[in-house]
Amino acid sequence: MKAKIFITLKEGVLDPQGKAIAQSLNNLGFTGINDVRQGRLIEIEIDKDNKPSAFKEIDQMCQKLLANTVIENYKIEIT
Amino acid sequence: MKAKIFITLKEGVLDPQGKAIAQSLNNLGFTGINDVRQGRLIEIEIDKDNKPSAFKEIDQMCQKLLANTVIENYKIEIT
Amino acid sequence: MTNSKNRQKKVSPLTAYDLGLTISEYNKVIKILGRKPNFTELCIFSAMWSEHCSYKSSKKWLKTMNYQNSSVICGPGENAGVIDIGNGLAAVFKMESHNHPSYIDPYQGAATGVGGILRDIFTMGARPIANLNCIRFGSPKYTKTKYLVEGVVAGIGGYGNCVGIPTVGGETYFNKNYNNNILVNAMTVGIAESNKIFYSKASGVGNPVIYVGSKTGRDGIHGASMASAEFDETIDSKRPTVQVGDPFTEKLLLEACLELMESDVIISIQDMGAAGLTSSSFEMASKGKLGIEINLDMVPQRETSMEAFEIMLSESQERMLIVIKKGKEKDAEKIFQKWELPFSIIGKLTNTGNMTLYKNSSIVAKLPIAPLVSEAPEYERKWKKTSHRNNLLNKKLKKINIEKSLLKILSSPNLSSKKWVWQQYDHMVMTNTLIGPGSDAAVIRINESPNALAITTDCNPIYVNGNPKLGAKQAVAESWRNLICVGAKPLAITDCLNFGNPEKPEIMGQIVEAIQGIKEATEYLDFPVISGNVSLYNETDGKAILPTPQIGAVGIIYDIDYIAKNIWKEDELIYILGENEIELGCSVFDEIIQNTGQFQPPLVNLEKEKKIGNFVLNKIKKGFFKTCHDISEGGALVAISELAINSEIGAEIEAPKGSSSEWWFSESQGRYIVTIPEKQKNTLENETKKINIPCFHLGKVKGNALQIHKEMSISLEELKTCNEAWLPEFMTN
Amino acid sequence: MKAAVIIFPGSNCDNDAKSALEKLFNAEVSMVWHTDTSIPKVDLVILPGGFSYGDYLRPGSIASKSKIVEDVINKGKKGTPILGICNGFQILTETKLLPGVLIRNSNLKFICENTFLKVENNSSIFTSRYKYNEIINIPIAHHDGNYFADENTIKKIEDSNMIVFKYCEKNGSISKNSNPNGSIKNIAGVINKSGNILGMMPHPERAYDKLFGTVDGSKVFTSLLDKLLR
Ligand SMILES: Nc1ncnc2c1ncn2[C@@H]1O[C@H](COP(=O)(O)OP(=O)(O)O)[C@@H](O)[C@H]1O
Ligand SMILES: [Mg+2]
Repeated sequence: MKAKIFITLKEGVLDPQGKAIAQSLNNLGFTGINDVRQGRLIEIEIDKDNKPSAFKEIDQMCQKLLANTVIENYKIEIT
Repeated sequence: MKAKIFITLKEGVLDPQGKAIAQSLNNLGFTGINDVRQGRLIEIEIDKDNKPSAFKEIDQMCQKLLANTVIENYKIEIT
Repeated sequence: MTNSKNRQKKVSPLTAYDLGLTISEYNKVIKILGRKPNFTELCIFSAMWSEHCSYKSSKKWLKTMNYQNSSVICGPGENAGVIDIGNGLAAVFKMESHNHPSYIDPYQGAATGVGGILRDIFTMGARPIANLNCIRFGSPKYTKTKYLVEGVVAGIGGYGNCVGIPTVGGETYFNKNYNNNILVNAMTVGIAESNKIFYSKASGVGNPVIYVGSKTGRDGIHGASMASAEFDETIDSKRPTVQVGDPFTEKLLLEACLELMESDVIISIQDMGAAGLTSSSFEMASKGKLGIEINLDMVPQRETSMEAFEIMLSESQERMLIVIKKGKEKDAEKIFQKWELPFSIIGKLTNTGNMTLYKNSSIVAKLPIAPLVSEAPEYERKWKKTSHRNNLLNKKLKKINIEKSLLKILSSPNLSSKKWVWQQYDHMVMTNTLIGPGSDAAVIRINESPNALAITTDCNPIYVNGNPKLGAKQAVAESWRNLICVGAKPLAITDCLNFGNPEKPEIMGQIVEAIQGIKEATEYLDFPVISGNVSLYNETDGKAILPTPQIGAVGIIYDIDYIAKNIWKEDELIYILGENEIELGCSVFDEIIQNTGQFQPPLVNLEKEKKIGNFVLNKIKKGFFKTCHDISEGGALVAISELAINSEIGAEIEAPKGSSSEWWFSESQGRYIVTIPEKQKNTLENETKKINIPCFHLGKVKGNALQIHKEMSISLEELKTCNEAWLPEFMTN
Repeated sequence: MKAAVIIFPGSNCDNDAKSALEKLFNAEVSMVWHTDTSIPKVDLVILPGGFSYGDYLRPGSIASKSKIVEDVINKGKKGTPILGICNGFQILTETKLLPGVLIRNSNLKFICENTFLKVENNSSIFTSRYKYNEIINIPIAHHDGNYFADENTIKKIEDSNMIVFKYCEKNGSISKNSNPNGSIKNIAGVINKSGNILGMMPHPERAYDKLFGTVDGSKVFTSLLDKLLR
């Protein structure tokens, strides 16, 4: 089973990376950019029989390791 | 307009972060993990009238800055 | 006072309580204002009167450590202390805690701790030249410890490495009493021209107040009150107050501020640290006995619809408040534009004596500055002397094997090598690091001249716990000794006093006695405290950390050709200078091998300390000693092992006749290990005899093993592996 | 000798590079700001170490798009000697002046330590003073120094003798153990095909004076001087 985890910074949390990327895009001549946020994307291939149990397991992984829940949100997508 | 860009490593490219995550997950007692890959997720808010032109613009951004096409693939999603 | 656009929360005594003010403090607020405060005003009071900003529990005692000498240019009270180092230069330094934030988010907490102390230094006009960090964690067996170590170390490195200031020393320590309350104390040392120091005192009515640096977000709101509150189970709900550091912006801010300081533009400058805009603007105005007017709409904001109290309390990082000369706005703007930093004129100095805040063109707060500062609460908390227990007599001592004991001690969490930590820190950038981490003191060359600063941090909380006064005195003496070891003349110290809840008399007693110990040692050694920080309420569920008065010390070397290192040469003779008593109370040996629970730490004799120290220093300056290492935790045999490992050469040694095996592990104070070529034997022995300094010939540098005749032989290989393996193994398993 | 050191926001080894050049041979060093559009005529351009733009996005990526780098590319293609150290190396790969990329160290940690290197190519203008296969000691300090390129590229750079330095043991053997960051084939430094652009992760500018414990980096600079004097 394949899972994708999208990890993004919580609203209001400073994103120095996003800021620098936006600035650089501006300098390169791209216009109309209001906001850039950088997150992470983790793809996991896991042996599990069914979606619900995979989902539960991956949620555990996010809580324990993958996301820094102090400042990050995450979303799981299983295919 | 909001765009999401998913940047992932090309196949065959070494992914130290993914490897380390897999190892840590294993150490934490999660089983059945076959593969972990870490990518980036960039969210851009941009002033554009229509999807095609936004798409074209963002594709340019990826080519020029956001992705290193030597090792990375990217996918654009506009909402 | 409020219009429709600025609707504020209702205020009641309960609101005040929730913000961390006691009911009597709230009544004092009403008395000062002659009316009920609005919510914004109450928030400002609560931040200014928090333990963190007002030092309300410790002030009375801190004042007693007021010893200064003629080299001190600026003592406690500014962003950092300043001491003259000759040649028109000054060293600027301070240590600060970031304990609670680092427990909540170890990476960001530690990183922003480094950022904060760096700003304290360059605010004074100094270019930072070195970072140090003292980090204390819970037991290695505690589930969270590994994760905390990983994050804290990465955060310290991540920030310092990026800004490009070498991290050259510190301490890493484990003890179960820090399980849920780790300590992250960061120190920065900078160099400035002694007649170009910048202070926070504002002057000149009408001068503009400018804001530069990152935009303001809702980061760390109520952080100052959080740093002053105990932790409990609800900690998770406090999470969103964590700030994210942006070392890249810090680097730009550093360069921009130093560039601006070269022209004649700045009147006063203050970084926005704890309690952000509130404390920085109050500080500047109150020191200058002036009023200040701020238009909050002009504050660069990262988030939408921020309320007045949020803007005032935000602890967004990488921001500075500057009062400049009227008419120089353009000069400042030019430099900040070059460094691509947000910049805004947010207000001006007034003669009203008030802080007046505007938002949406109306006044949202109006507070008298002088009474808010002068009538800040100051408590005379009850305190109780620590009772001295001695359990030794009840225990039967085990017979020990020296070799096994040594290996066990060398591979124990606290005495094992901390290379795993400092390898993650760029300790070489700026190419001035002559001695980096892994020695007694770091040595950093000054501006490529023959001068260098020596820097060390020390504190043994087990000693302080056993006897706070003696333990604190010992910490000062050890830092003094560590500076001597590299050939530096000790100049001054900073301290970071980490303790539990001061409302408990036993804890307050630790604070009082520790301050007494620091006072006694600094006065006797002519070693003034020029800056410091207090971190209280380090408790979780009512259990306090070990009392930890962390000392950071700086010394000066005038000729870098004459420094001593922890490296010896084949065939040299090894000596111990200093009194060799057997003192095992609070020792590592006792903790790890005997476990008698003796509570009395080793004695500190400042008179002898000074005499031996000065002798050693003179000899290093003359090139007589090139190898020097003090004997500290673990005792003589551990110190010898460290020299052998560092030098990759072994030794043949023997204890004084008739001494017991324990002798090797005694932690008697005021001792140095030195080595000399054979031909200097008589000189050393005669000279020390003449001035009555105990000088014991321990053995000879030799071979590939550390050997004690008939008792022990350990190969260098084994010694090194045993010392270096523990931390990397702990972190990877 | 005249040299230029480019400063990006976040560079932090710019002064170290300048000092090394001045101390070693009194070089006349111009510091060039990233918004400048051209580099003065010099014998050497250095892209220094540090964290340009905080290493945000990918190390070196944002810097590689700055105004001044256009001229670096220009001059590089015309044959001006260019040395990229650490972050400078990352910038050079991002501009594609050098092949491959530098990714996160395999242990995911920043590493600062002295490393042993083997000189694999001593015929370049930066390495002519070294002996072939000489073992030298130069420090590294980076988070992203893990050199990666696909098989074809690796074969190409091997065939064209473009690998200049490899991490090795004290005795010269090239092993996994002596590879601090996971680089393919222990690669520590790469030069372009025409031989005027060198990128290396180790810091030669931290290894030119006995005070720092090693002087092994100085030959990177003195080799170049030899060539200029010839
Ligand atoms: N967190 C740290 N950061 C940098 N250096 C450290 C750290 N922890 C320990 N060290 C270094 O390891 C060495 C040994 O530390 P320590 O045993 O406390 O020394 P000492 O007994 O001489 O005070 C010192 O050089 C110190 O600077
Ligand atoms: Mg020491």
